[in-house]
Amino acid sequence: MAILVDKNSRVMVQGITGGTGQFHARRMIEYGTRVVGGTSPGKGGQKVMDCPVFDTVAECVKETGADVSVVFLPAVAVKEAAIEAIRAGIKFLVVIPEHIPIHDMLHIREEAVRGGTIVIGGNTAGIITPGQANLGIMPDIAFAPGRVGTVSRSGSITYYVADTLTRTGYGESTCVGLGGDPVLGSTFDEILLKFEADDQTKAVVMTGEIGGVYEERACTVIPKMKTPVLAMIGGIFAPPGKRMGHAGAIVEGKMGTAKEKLEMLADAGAHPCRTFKDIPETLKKLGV
Amino acid sequence: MAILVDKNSRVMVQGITGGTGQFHARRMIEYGTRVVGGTSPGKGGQKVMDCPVFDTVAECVKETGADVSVVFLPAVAVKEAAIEAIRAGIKFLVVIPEHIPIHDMLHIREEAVRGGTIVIGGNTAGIITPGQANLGIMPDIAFAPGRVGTVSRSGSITYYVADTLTRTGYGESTCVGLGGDPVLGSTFDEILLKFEADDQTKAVVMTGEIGGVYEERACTVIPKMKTPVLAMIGGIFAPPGKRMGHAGAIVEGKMGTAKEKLEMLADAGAHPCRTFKDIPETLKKLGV
Amino acid sequence: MRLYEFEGKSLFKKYEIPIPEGRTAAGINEVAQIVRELNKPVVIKAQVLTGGRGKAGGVKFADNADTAQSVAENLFNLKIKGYPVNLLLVEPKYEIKREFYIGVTIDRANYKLVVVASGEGGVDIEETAEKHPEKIVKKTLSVQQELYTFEALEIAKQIGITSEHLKTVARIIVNLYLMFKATDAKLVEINPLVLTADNQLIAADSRVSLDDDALFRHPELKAMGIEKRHEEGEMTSREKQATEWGIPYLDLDGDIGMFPGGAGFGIMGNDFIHYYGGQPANFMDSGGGPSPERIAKMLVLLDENPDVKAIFGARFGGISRCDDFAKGVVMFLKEHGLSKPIVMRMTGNMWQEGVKIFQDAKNENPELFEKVEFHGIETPIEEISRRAVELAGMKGGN
Amino acid sequence: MRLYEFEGKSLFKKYEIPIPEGRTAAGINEVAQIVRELNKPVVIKAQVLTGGRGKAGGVKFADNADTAQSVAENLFNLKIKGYPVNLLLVEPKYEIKREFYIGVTIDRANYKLVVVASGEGGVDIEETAEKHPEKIVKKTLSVQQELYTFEALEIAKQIGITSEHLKTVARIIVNLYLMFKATDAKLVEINPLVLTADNQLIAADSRVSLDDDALFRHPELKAMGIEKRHEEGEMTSREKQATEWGIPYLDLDGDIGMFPGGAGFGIMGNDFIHYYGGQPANFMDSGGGPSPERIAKMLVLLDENPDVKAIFGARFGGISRCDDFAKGVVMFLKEHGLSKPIVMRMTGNMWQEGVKIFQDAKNENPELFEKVEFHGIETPIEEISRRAVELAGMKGGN
Repeated sequence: MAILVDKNSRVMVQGITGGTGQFHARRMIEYGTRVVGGTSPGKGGQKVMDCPVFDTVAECVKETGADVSVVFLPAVAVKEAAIEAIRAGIKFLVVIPEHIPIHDMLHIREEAVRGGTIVIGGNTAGIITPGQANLGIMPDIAFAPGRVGTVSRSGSITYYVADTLTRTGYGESTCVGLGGDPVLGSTFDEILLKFEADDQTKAVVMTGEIGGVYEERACTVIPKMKTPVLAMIGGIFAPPGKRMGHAGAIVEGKMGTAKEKLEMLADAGAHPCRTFKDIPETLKKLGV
Repeated sequence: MAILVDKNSRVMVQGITGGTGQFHARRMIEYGTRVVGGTSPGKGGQKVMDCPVFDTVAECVKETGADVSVVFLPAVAVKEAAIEAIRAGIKFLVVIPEHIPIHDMLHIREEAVRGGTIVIGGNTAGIITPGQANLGIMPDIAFAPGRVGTVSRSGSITYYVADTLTRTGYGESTCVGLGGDPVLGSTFDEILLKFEADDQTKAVVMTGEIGGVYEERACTVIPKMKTPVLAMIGGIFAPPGKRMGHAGAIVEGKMGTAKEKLEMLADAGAHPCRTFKDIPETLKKLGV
Repeated sequence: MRLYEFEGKSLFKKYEIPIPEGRTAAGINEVAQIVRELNKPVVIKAQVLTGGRGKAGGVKFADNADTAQSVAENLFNLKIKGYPVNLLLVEPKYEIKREFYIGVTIDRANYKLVVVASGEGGVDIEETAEKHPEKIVKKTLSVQQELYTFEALEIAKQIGITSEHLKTVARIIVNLYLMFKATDAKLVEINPLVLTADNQLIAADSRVSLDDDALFRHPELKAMGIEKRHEEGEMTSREKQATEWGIPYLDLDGDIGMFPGGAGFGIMGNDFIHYYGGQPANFMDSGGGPSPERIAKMLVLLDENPDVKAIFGARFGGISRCDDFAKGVVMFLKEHGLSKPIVMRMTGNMWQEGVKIFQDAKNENPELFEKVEFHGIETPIEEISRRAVELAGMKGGN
Repeated sequence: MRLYEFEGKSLFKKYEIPIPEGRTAAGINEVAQIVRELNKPVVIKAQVLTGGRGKAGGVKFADNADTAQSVAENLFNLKIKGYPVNLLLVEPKYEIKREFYIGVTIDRANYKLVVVASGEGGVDIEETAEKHPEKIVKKTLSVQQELYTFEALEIAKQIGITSEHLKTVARIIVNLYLMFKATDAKLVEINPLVLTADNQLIAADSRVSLDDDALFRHPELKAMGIEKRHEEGEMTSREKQATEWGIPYLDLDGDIGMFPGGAGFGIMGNDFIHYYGGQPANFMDSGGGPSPERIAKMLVLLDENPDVKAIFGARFGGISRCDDFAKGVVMFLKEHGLSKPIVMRMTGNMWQEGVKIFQDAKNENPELFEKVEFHGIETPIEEISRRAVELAGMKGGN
C-alpha cells in the first residue's frame, strides 16, 4: 500500500506542453509513473512523450480515465485549473506553482471539499510513492520504497528527510509535500490520518516551520494515532513570526514560534527531532 | 381555507416606518390582518400602530413569530431585504416595490427556492384573502369572501376582476398579484397549483398580459387541474411584444402575442374571457 | 433599453472583445474624412434602434471616400421601420472566412442566465435554431455563478472553433459573460463574430440591451453617454418629455387619450377601447403612488397632443390613492385648463376622499368641470370605454 | 505586505469609510503649514510599518502650528523598533466618546473569512479578546459570500452600537468587507473606530495588509502608489535590490551568507548554523526553477555584503535543477569573482550534470575555484553547516 498515489494512479498533467510541465512530465514518466495524458487549451490532439494532449480536463478524464492531476501552470491560472479538475472528477490534485493568491486558495479549498477532491499545494514539490509514482518536481535520487511516511511544508526538507531515511535503510511509504504557501489545499492532520490508515507506514516524519497555522491542527489527531509521529520544525532560531495584526491574534490564536510549535507537538505525543541525524536515531528507539 | 395567507398568518412589514409602509400597514391592520411587527434598521424599539419595530427581520421573527412579510422599501434595497427575510425563516414574502433590477430578482428567486420561501412580486399590489388578511396595497372595497381565486400580473386588473366577482356574488377565496416586473418571484403555474389544492376555491381567474413568459408556464398545469381556469390577457390590440434579440427567441422560444397566449391557454383547457363582464357569464356556464 | 451598435461595441472594447477600428459620423463630409483616414474599403452602417437593418438597405460598402459620400447620402435619407437615420458607423471592410454567433441572455421562465453560441452566425441564426437545434449550443448558469475559461473552451469547441482560435474565442465568451453581469444586461450578442481572411476574430456587430431598472448602479454607463431609452426606436419628443417627468408613456396612432391607473389596466384599457371601435392615442402608466403633480403632468401630455380628441380616465385606487388622483386632476384643471372632453371613473383606496375633493372644486369653480364627466363605482368600466369612443367621434367635440 | 496608516486610510476613503481630513508631511515646515490650514488642534502620527507606535511615543498632539513644528521635529528624530520616521500624518484631534474595533481577516486553518468586532476598541483589544471573549463578535464567511447589510447590522448591535448609529456602522462594516475582498487583503482593521463628541463615526487608525501574490490583478493599487513591501518595516537597500531581482531575501545580523535551495531549507539551514554556533547574515530563497542568472545574482548579494565572512551553499535539486545551479555559480565566478570562502553541497535533480559543469569549469580556470569547497551527496548537510561556521570563524578567512 501507500497513500494517495501508487502505480495504479492514472495521472494527467495540466500544462503539459509548457517548458516546466514537459520537463517534469518526462521525469515522472521516466520514473515509472503512469502518466496517461495532459491538457493545454488549443493544443488538443498533439502528443507529449506519447501522452495525448487535450483542450480540457473533462476530455482527458473521459478519454484516458485520469483520476489524479498535477498542475504546472502560472499562479494566475491555478484557480480555474483546480476548479476545472475538481469539476471533471479528478480525485487527487497536486498544485505545484507557488505564489497563488490566498483568496484563490480559499475558493479552491471550498470547491475541493464540495467535490470530494484532495488537493495538495500550492508551492509543493509534489508527492512520491517510491518505486510506484512520482508526481511533481521531486528528484528520484533521495527516495526508496520503505516503511516511513513523510509530510512536509517544504520540498527541500522533504528531500533531506527522505535522503536520510533512504540512507539508513528505512525507506519511505509515501512522501507528501503540503506546500509552502500561506494557505494550503490540505493540512497536516488530514495527511497524518491517511498514514494512520496505511498498513505499510510504520512511522511518519512531519516537518513544519515557523509562521503557518497547520502544525497546530496536527496536534488534534496525533494523540489518537497508533502510528508514531516524528516532528521537526524549521525556524527555531528565526525571529518570532509576524502576527497578522489584532484580528490574526483573535482569529488564529497566539501564533507559536517554531519552538512553541515543537513543544506543542511533543505535548501531543510527537517525537521532536532537531537535525536530520535525529530521525533514524529516534526511529531506532521506537523500534520501527 | 384560502391560499398563502389567512387570519392566522403572522404578518410583518419590512420598511414599516417609511411613509408608504406606515400608510399601508395601517390599512392592513384596519382590515383585520394580523400584523405582528415590522423592521426599520436603527428604529428598533419604536412602535407603529402598536406594532413593535425591530432592526432586523431575525429579531422580529424571534420576538413575534412572524411567518409572512410584506416589503415596502425602495427597489435598490429589495435584494437584501428579501434575502434577509428568507434567511430569517419567513415562509411567504410579498414584494411590493417595482423596478427591481432583473439580476437581483434572479438572485432572490434562487435564495427563495433554497430557503423554501414563496415570493410574490416585485411590482405586485399584494395578496388578499377577503375577510381575513390583506397584504400590500389593494383597496378593500373590491373584495368579499367567496369561492373564486384570482391570479394576475397587474394590481389594477385584480381590482376590476375582484370587483366583478364581488358584485356578481361569487366573491374571492384569495386574490394573488404576481407582479408586473419582467422577472417575478412566483409564476402562474405555481399559484394555480395552490388554488387546485384549496377546497374553498371553485374556479380561478388568471389574467396575464403581453410580453411576459409566465403565461406559457400555466399551460403545463391547467390540463391536470380539476378546478376550472378562466383566462384574460391584456394587450390583444397592442403591437406585438418586442423580442429580446435572437438569444431571446432561441432561449425563451417564440414569445406569443397576447392573442396567441390566449389561444394557447384555451388549448390547454382554460376558458378565455374578453372583458370583465365575460367572467360571471363563464362561471355561470361552468356551474360554479 | 437597447443600445446602438456603436455603443455596444464600445462596451465590447472595454471588456477586451476585439471590434473593428470604426468611427461614427453624423454628416457625409465626416464619412468621407473617416474613409480617407482609414484609407481602405469600408462598410457604412446606419445606427438605428431596430432590427432588420441589413434587409432594409441600412448596411452599404464603399471603396473610397467619393463613393462613401454618395452611399452615406443615401443612408441618411433612409427610413428603417419608420425610424430616421441620423448617425452612421464607418468601419473597415473585412474579408470574412466564417461567421459565428455568441450571445448571453436571461431565461426568465427558469430564472437562469444562458450563454448561446453557434458555428453558423449571421442574420439567419433564428432559422438555424429552429431547423437545426443541434447547431446551437446553450450553457445555463446561475446569476451567482462565474463562467470559467474551461467552460468557455467547451462551448467554443462545440461550435467548431479550431485549435488555433480556441483560447481567443474562449476569452471572448468569458468577457462577454463578464460584461453581461457587470452591466446588468438583459441581452448581449455578438452576431456575427467573424473570422477574417487574415485570421483575426472580430465582433462585427453588437446587440446589447440593458436593464433600465439597474442603471442607477452604473454611473460608468452614464459617463459613456448611455442613457435610458426604448427597447426599439428613438423616443418621440412627447415620450422624452414623459420620461423626464418619470411617466411611462408611449405614443400610438389613435385619437383617444388614455389616462389609466396602473400598467395592467393601461394595457387592457386599450383593448377595451378597441372593442368599442376606438383607437387609443397612447399607452400610459402613472407609476406606483403618483403625486398630484405627476397626475397633472399626465393630463398635460394628453391635452397638448393635437391628435387627442377625447380622454379616457380610470382610477382604481391601490397604492395610487384616489385623493391624490383627484387633487392632481383639480390641479391640472386650475393651472392648465382642459381643452378636450374627458370621461373618468374612480374607485378603490380613499375614493370617497377623492370624490369630496372633486365636489368641493366643482362647487367652487363649476366652469372648470364643463368638459368633465365623472363616474363612480356604479358605472361599469365597459360603459366608460364606450362613452370615450363616443366622445372622440363627436363633431366639434372640442 | 503592510500598508502605511495613510495608505490604508486612502483605501478606506475609496470604500466610503469616513476618515479624518488629514495630510502627510515629510518635513517640519510642511507640518506647520497643514496645521495652519486646518486651523484646529491636531494629532501628529509617525508613519512606520510596525506596531506599538503609540507606546514608542510616535503619536503626539499639538494645539497650533508652533507646537506642531517642535513636536514634528521630535518625531522625525525618533526610531520606532529601530525604524526611522520619514513621514508624519497630521489630522484634526477629535474628542472621543467611545472606541470600537472592526476587522476582517482570514482564518487560514478553517479556510474562511472572519469579520471581528468589539465594543471596546483601542490598543488593548487583544487583552480584551483573551480576558473577555464575550466582548468580541466574530462572523465567519466563505470567500465566495457577500456580507449583507442585515448581517452587518447584527454585528453592530452585538457590539453595542446604539440605534442612532446602527446604519452608519453597518455600512462601514459592509464596506470594509467589500474592500477586503476587492483588494485581496489578508487583514483590514479599523482600530479604533471612534465616536466623536459631535457624534461622527471616524476610522481613527488603519491597519491593512494585502496579499503580495495577488497584486498583479490590482493595477489600481499601483496607481495609488502602493507597491510590494515587507509585512513589517521598510526594506534595507540590499532587500530592495533582491526584490528587484525577484529574490526572496531578508537581512539578518550574523556573518554567514546563506545560499540555500528552497525556502524550507532556507529557514531550517539557519537553525543548523545556529546549532553549530554560527550566526546567519540573511534568509534567502531561490524561488522555483531559478535561472543561472538569478543564481549568480544571489551570490552577488552575499559577496558584496561586507558583514558576510563565509558562504554556506546547499542545493537539493528539485524544480531547481542542479545543472542550472552550477551554471549560475560558474557564471558568478567568471563574471564577478568570489571574495569570500564558500562551502557547498549539491544533490538531487540533474546533479551529475551540475558536477560535470563544475569540473569542466575548474579544469579550465582552477584559480576561480580557489575559495570554493565543493561537496556532493557523500557529505551530510550537518557537516557542511559545521564547516561554514568554521570558515566564518577563521582569521583572515577573506
